[in-house]
Amino acid sequence: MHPVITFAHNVLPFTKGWPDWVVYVAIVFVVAFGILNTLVAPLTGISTYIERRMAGRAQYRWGPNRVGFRSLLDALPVTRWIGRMGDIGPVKAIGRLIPGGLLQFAADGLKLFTKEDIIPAKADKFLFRASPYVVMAGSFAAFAVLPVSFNFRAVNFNIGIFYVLGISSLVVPGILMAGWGSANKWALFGGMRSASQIVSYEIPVAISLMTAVMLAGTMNMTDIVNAQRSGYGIEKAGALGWYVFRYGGLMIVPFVIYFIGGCAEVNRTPFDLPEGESELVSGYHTEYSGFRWSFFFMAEYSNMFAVGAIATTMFLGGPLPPYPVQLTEQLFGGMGHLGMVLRFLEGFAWFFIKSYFFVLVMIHMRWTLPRYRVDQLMHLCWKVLLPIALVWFVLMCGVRAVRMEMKLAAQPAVAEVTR
Amino acid sequence: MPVVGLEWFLVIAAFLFATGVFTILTRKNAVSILMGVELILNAANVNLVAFSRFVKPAATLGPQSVEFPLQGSAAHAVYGQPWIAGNVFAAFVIVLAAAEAAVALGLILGIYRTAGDVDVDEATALKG
Amino acid sequence: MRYDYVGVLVYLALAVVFVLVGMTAQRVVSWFLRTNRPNEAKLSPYECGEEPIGGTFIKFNIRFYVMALVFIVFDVEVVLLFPWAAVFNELYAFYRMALFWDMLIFVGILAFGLAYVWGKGDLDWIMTFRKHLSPAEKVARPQSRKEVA
Amino acid sequence: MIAALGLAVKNPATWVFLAFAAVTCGSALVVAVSRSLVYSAYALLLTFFGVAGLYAFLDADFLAAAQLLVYVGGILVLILFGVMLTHKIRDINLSNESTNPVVGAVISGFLFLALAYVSLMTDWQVVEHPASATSGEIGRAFVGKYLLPFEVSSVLLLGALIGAAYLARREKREA
Repeated sequence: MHPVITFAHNVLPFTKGWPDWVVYVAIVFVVAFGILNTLVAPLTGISTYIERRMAGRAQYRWGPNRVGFRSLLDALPVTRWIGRMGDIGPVKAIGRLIPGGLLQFAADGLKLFTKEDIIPAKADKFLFRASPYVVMAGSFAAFAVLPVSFNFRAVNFNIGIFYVLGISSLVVPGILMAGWGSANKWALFGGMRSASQIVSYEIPVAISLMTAVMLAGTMNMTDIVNAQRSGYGIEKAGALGWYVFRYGGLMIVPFVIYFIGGCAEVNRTPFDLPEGESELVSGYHTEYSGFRWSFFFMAEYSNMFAVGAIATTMFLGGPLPPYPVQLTEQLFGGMGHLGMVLRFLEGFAWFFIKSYFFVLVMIHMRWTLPRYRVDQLMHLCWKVLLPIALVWFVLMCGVRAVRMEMKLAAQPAVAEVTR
Repeated sequence: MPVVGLEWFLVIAAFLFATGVFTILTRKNAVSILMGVELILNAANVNLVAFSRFVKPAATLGPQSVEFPLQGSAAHAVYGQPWIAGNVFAAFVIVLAAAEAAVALGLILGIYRTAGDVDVDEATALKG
Repeated sequence: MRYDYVGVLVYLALAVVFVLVGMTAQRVVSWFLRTNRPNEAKLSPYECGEEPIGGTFIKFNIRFYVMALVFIVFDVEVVLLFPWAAVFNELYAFYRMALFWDMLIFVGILAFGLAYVWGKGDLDWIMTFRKHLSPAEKVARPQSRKEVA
Repeated sequence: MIAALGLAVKNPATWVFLAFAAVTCGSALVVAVSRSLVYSAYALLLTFFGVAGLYAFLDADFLAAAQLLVYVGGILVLILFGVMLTHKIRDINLSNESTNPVVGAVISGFLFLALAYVSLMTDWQVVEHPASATSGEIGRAFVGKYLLPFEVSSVLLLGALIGAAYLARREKREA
């Protein structure tokens, strides 16, 4: 019996009469729906708000600052009265605490929803319509194997990270579909650039992820997380067990390569050549408008989160906290169902904080760094990142082999038995 | 218990193969012909994996006694599960397909440059 | 195992249904809320208000293609190395350093390929082809990448 | 036979399988007969995806992902680039004419019938082994039994890389 089904039977007794596959599909559907509605759709909105506020800070202008809770409060008579009390310090401070513009994304969404849906006359209607499906499927399906909390994931795929690499390659034909279907010079050119950039950077990314896979000895993401519970021979290692800090910091290099490549794969500044506003209007989705366009936008932000989440899982211990996880395991272990819930929330909180940190870094990078030129981009990928990633992979294999030799020398009996 | 039997996969693979052959026979465009070749390779791969899943492995893989070695045993380490052979072959076919696609598209590019078209009927000269 | 595929299928289906529901809902809303007045200007290719000149399908830089050719070779290398990486820990006690040399030969051969295309200038985005030009042409062409920039 | 079919009809997985089979075969047919080159290429995307689904039904998890990674993310992109680069494109619908469709249909139809006949009429010695993760087994095969093909495939890839780069580079001398 699959553990998910056992879990469902225990927690929701009424499912016992259902066929197994119905229970499984229902549970996975609920989890996937939850992820779609917490990590993809609203997070896109919140991220756009944060991004625009940060852009405002970086460029000395306001971001969205009108639509939001503050305006809602302003509409109420009581708060209007408070507001009339004027510039009394504490009142002003409270006003500052409630950020304006927080609901801007909802307003934007509503606007996109009611906008005219334009399909250019010359466009290939079928490819034009089909593209958002492919792009959305490719970027959302990668969320299936992410371990969002301790031993909690929708799908415990044993080829986890390899599956992520495979399914996210659906995005590339999707982008070319949009570029071709639009029948627009810039869309087509942006699509070509985007596809070529994504596939190029996939190589250093995959090799640096492979380094972590080699150390963990498995591709299953949950097992990779569990391999980071201890390190340096310490059982309760906490943050020291994460792969970035293991092997005397040697793993920082693959991690940095992964993150640079990940930024390039989501096509954001400084790697936003496919949609460089000054040359191509906005890349492969130039011709898209209204709600259809928002799917590309959603895919971009969920891809950003996925890049952060994979970096977190493979190098930063995923849902593992920086303190020894065994402490809370003992603490919550004796608390029954409440303990289970708390433990889930603890893991999810750490996973989310670490992953979202990378999203914030990417946003910050976008408003700090200038854009690469296309030859510099390819130079960086093929002549800098790829050789370093390959050399580092070999180096880490060597380090690992030496470590294993030492371990085997310490216990020769085991080696004899295996032989 | 597998969902469906071996024959289903074989028939689907045969269909893929036939469409691939049809594409190669009837198309004039070199890129289309390459697509036909990819279909055929996929058909072969489906066959290999289906046999790997369903058909008893030949005893020639590894020592006679080792048909399904125990997980973690030395025989398992050296020979793996013998039924995996089909999967490994399919992996090598994927390698072959990638190499073939790269070289074929390089050739197509060459034909396009010299002839200005990728119609295989026109590409009769060996030297451009 | 087989349940995992079902889970993946649920994710793919949910993504498709999400887009489908969104587009359908938008269409429903359009009946009574949304404007829908296409005209010739709206339906023409968007080129910042300029009249589009020529067709859409310009000829592309051959570089895109060369990058894709190099990419696919390394893509396959990654596919072959992943299973190797996954069993390295497990089999080390059995094979010892032989396992490492296996990988090193494999990676080394492909690294040679990388060195070859690098040395031949296939990885340069801007090709000057100075080698194949007459001396007079060489003068006319930009000499370094910096000048191109 | 009939009882087995009855069981299969009741199993929802059979229907999913049939859907994948239909997608695979249908899109392969589109690849073969479509009048537009770009539609052929995108139908090939569906075919590759459907074949990955068939691998999933055959418990070949690693190959299913490798199929997506290499075929969809690599070869298909290469083919699409090839379509876009090697054409004097005037229209969005690239024509993709075919010749002798009757002869081709007869030959390939005959091939299909012969292969299907052989597949259905042979008494296959089917054996059950437990469905298990294949990636570890494939890794074991790569360093053990199939070490030589593993290493030789890198030589093949090297040859392909050098050859493709040479072919793509060559003409510029004249230009």
